[in-house]
Amino acid sequence: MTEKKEYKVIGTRPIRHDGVDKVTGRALYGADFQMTGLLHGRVLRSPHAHARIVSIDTSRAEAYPGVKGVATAQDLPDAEDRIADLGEGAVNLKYLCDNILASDKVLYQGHAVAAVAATSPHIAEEACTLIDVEYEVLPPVLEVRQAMEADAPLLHETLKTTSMGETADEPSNVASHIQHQLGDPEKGFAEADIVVERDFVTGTVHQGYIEPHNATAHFNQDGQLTIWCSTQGAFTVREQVAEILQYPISKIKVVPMEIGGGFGGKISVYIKPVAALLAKKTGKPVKVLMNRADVFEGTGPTPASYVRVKMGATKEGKITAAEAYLAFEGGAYPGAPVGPGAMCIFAPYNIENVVIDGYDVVVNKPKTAPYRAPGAPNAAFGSETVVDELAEKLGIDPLEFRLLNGAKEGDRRADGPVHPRIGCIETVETAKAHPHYTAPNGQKHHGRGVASGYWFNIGLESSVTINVNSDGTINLIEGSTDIGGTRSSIAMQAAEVLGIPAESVNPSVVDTNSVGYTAVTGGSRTTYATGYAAYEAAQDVKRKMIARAAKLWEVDEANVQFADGEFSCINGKEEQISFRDLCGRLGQTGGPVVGSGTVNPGGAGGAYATHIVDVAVDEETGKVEILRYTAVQDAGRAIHPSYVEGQIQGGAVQGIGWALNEEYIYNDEGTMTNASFLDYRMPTCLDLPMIDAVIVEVPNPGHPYGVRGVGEVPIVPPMAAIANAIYDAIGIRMTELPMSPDRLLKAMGKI
Amino acid sequence: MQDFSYVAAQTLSEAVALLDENGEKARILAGGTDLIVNVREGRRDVDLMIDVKSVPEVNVLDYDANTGLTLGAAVECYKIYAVDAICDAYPGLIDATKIIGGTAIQGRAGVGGNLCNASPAADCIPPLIVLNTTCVIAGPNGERELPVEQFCTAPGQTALENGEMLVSLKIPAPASNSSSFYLRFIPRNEMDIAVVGAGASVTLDDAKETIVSARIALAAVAPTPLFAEEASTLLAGREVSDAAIDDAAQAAQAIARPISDMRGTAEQRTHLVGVLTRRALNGAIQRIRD
Amino acid sequence: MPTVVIPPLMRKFTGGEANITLPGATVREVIDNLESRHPGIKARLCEEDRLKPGIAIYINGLLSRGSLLERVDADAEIHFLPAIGGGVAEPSN
Amino acid sequence: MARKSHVQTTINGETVEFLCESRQSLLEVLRDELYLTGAKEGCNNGNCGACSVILDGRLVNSCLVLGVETEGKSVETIEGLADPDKLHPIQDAFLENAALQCGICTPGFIMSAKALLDSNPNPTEHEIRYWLAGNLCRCTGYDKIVKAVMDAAKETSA
Repeated sequence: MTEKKEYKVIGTRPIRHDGVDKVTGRALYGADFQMTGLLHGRVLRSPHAHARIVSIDTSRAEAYPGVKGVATAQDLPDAEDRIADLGEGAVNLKYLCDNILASDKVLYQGHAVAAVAATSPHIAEEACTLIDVEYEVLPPVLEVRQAMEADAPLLHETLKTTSMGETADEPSNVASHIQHQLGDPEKGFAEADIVVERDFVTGTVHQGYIEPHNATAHFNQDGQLTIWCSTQGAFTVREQVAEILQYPISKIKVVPMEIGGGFGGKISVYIKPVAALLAKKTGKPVKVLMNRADVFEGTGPTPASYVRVKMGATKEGKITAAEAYLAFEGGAYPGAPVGPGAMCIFAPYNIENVVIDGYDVVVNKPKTAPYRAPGAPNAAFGSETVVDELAEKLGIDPLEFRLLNGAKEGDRRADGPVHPRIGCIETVETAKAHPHYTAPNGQKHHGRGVASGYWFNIGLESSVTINVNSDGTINLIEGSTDIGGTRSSIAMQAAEVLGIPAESVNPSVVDTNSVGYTAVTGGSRTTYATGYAAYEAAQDVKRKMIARAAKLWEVDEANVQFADGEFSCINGKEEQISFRDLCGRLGQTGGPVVGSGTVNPGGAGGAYATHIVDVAVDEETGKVEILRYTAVQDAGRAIHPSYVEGQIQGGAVQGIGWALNEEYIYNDEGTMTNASFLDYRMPTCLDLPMIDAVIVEVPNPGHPYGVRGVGEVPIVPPMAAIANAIYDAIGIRMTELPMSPDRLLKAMGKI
Repeated sequence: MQDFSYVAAQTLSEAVALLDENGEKARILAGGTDLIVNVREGRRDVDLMIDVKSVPEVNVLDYDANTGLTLGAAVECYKIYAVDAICDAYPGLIDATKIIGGTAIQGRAGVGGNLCNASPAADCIPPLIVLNTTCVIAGPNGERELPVEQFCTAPGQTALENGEMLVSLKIPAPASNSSSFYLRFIPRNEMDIAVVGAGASVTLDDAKETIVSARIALAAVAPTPLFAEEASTLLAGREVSDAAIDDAAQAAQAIARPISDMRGTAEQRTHLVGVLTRRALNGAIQRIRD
Repeated sequence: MPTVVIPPLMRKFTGGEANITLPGATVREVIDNLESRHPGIKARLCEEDRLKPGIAIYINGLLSRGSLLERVDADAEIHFLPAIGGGVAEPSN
Repeated sequence: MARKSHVQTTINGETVEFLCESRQSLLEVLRDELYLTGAKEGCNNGNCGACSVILDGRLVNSCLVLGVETEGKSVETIEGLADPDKLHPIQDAFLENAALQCGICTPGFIMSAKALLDSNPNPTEHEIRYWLAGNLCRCTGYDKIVKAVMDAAKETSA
């Protein structure tokens, strides 16, 4: 293992830089934005899951007192059926536009159809009821296997299956098919002494961020469009709005306000282009807010899925082959995260013979959006349950079984690439030695389960600028919206380079006109990549400061060294000056110092987690209680351990919700019947024990401080860990999510 | 949200007169935790809200060990469970007041409002039924009384006539060797609507071995909360035993006519009626014996 | 010479062969050489002068952002994989 | 157009007058009329607690109170909690325990925790979890929030 380096700032737990604003109510989130002359927008949504729009008549709404403008898809520029390159990704522009305001068809209940701007939110809401939309209702397709059937109603007449660049001839609800193959699965299964194969079904679940989507837009008379909003990425908002409105990015400024949670769900735009359209039509700033039902019905959840997993192993406990079939619902448009699911499914294991097939399928539900390790939890629920069953049938401790087969540096992942240095084995070893795992577990109807998970993490572009102040502090300018304390984890990396306290850094998250391109806060990339950019910017400052010291002392730059916040002369002169004192002499040595760093790193370094859970099952009601929970995770290097723990705890708890109660419930017409926080049952604090977060540090060679992304992987293991614990408690394998009380009662034969 | 007018009535007669004058679209506003949401989400059409929180009669909270409890219709949950004597006398009602919404809801919501909202799943109604509660109703023609089990007539509908409002609830003093219990099944531990709710009150003989009388009521298994009459009466004179309690549970299951919805399936609810009836009866008996 | 790992769904072009070693200093050169050896495969990987949407390149295990322009080492291992949809690396897909 | 009523109330100790429509909730009045945006709208039906304020000494969801109902009453919001030069101990405890991530639920949790500690200065972990069950947090898994409230209780009852 890499020698553990000593750091001054990294690994400490300073108070977060935006903390006081956030505990005093002063921090301004998107919906808090106020402006003179503000109008309020509201979106009318489809009551039908699948229908053709015959006509839309907005005249009664337009005539309603207080209404200043009404918009429909007619107001959007004509969208071609073409692939738009949105910075980092490709997307079909017509799909993108149709999801903002439906043009010819509505494809899910909640699909936006029209929007109103009025002098108050209540008037806008009332006016929406005055918009007359005539629909020709079509049969909905609500489940992935149903949608894949040859005679299923088609959502898109032009959608044809693509598989690695090849497009099928006939239209289908299957948008794409992917496949990974390693070795010879047939031979691998023949070598197995035992084979386990099971089907799994998971429900549609939502990120459940507490802050609904919001956007305020204003067009200046010179055509400058400004959007104030809650987003995971101001630059991606700029790109998407530019494409949808066919408007130059140079005329769009996106101001990211504080964001009240996203978990992947605040990357796609929904109401931001609508606010812009209404602002254009009315000539006034327009604020559009979603309510909670809008969020559930009109924004992207993560998909329901059907997963089949088959694995074989020898008596000695060696996994010889694995096979997976993943069919994910993309929602109304293609885009299910089946790719990541296929990448992650067997990644905790070194298996020579693997075949994985994945399908992205459209159904009449909201277009899916990323949600924390998108796709990986659906997949891991299946694979980690099968692994548990293999271990059980072989009479091997489930963590020991994972150690026997665990993935290590140099092993080949099922999708091809070879693992760099990873911490899979370390998380399993740590879990195995944890007092939770060795504690007694024998009470009736109590059970213990474990599961592991993998998420690859991403890099992408980040930019940071550092302005040096004369008092030895620095202002750090970044473009990553701060969802969970990243101002601090980024600032701490710059502070470490410059040998200054974390408190001497003033981080600011700024708009798209004020910092270099920065990709979204997502993919567990922010502390990794924007932290990396901060590291580079600080190195730039350091180099420039060395030059200033050299100038001050009239020596060559090569003769100045910097350590522990002090510049010193190493050759000849006995000179020394602190970073702080040198900052006070910038004026006389050449003027201000500004450092910059831009990165697009490829070595994000995957993250592994292994979770242990104890449950109690009420055999009469089918209710599962979480008694104890331990989550072990490789963080590479924990910059601010408290916020790393927070990510682990939060991810585990979202997983607990997904495992036990969260799901979109639809009636036969395709209407969601539980679009509220009352009936979409996310865990409250009364449903949970403390979550013991255990950080393992296997430094990532792809980052100067060894950072790995930590945000996503903790949601991967919980569902299978809980299913395995339920099995331990009552002897029944649960294969459908959520494992809600009624499903347990059914599985136990009580109803 | 639709527009409406708001009046803070100061007297009972003023409130009744306003109700009478304004017809069906006038609603009494007490805690508002159901009414405001129902209007906001378009489930009730209201053009006048009559705030009665300043009306003295609906704020009465008066317990006497001999005569029982008079509970004003607007008294918030938190005020009820703050009184030890009421907690001791009517633990089944307290069970319900402590699980309605969260603490913030309990700061506004009251038992009377929970009753007037007439949800089939209302947590307070089964305990009110098993505690033999009488509703005191004021209207243009004066006051009348009604047994609580007759108050709800359909989901969201009550026996209140035009111009009438609930003033208070009268609960008799508990008999000796008696107690009550309410529980519901929810998938989480708080903040849910009952999938099924069951309340029971039990009076035992002095030896605490034989059931003198019992009352059982159910929530969320029919269009209104139900008094399980047969399940209740069959227990009278029976010795406390698993068999007796099972008989009552089965009789309770027999009257359940649940639907399937996003909160639970019909079969799950019927099953839970049995489980919860047993637990409610055992809970009440345990409280007597403790 | 760099080694290209052919995705299973494209192995019909290579007669089932999974790993192909061939010259090239950039991804573009490697693909062109692959095309001359196994005609038809380039059309599955590229359209006009860029990678098809939905296809990503990994070089030595790392996601390559430079696409066709990316330089490859003599002993590089190149994978063509499905691009990660679902919004992970694609902000709006 | 809907008519507006004149309301006089006390907010964070100061007498405040405002005009509002009957249908405007206290939350809307605080945010849109008085620009006190610390209370947040998460669900607008009493299920998330992000709008929690204290009304006449009692914790309420401000989305379930009409603005017109606050005539003559006293409202405490997150903006009134800290002294000019010093945070309230609950606020300090949230910062020291890293009990917030995105921070949108934080004002509601802090007001809810204040109402708890005002009525029960030494709550058990279970009492804290029971009291805070009406406040949803999606980021933290509640662990550090519960610990922060336990720490604040120690601080305020010491």
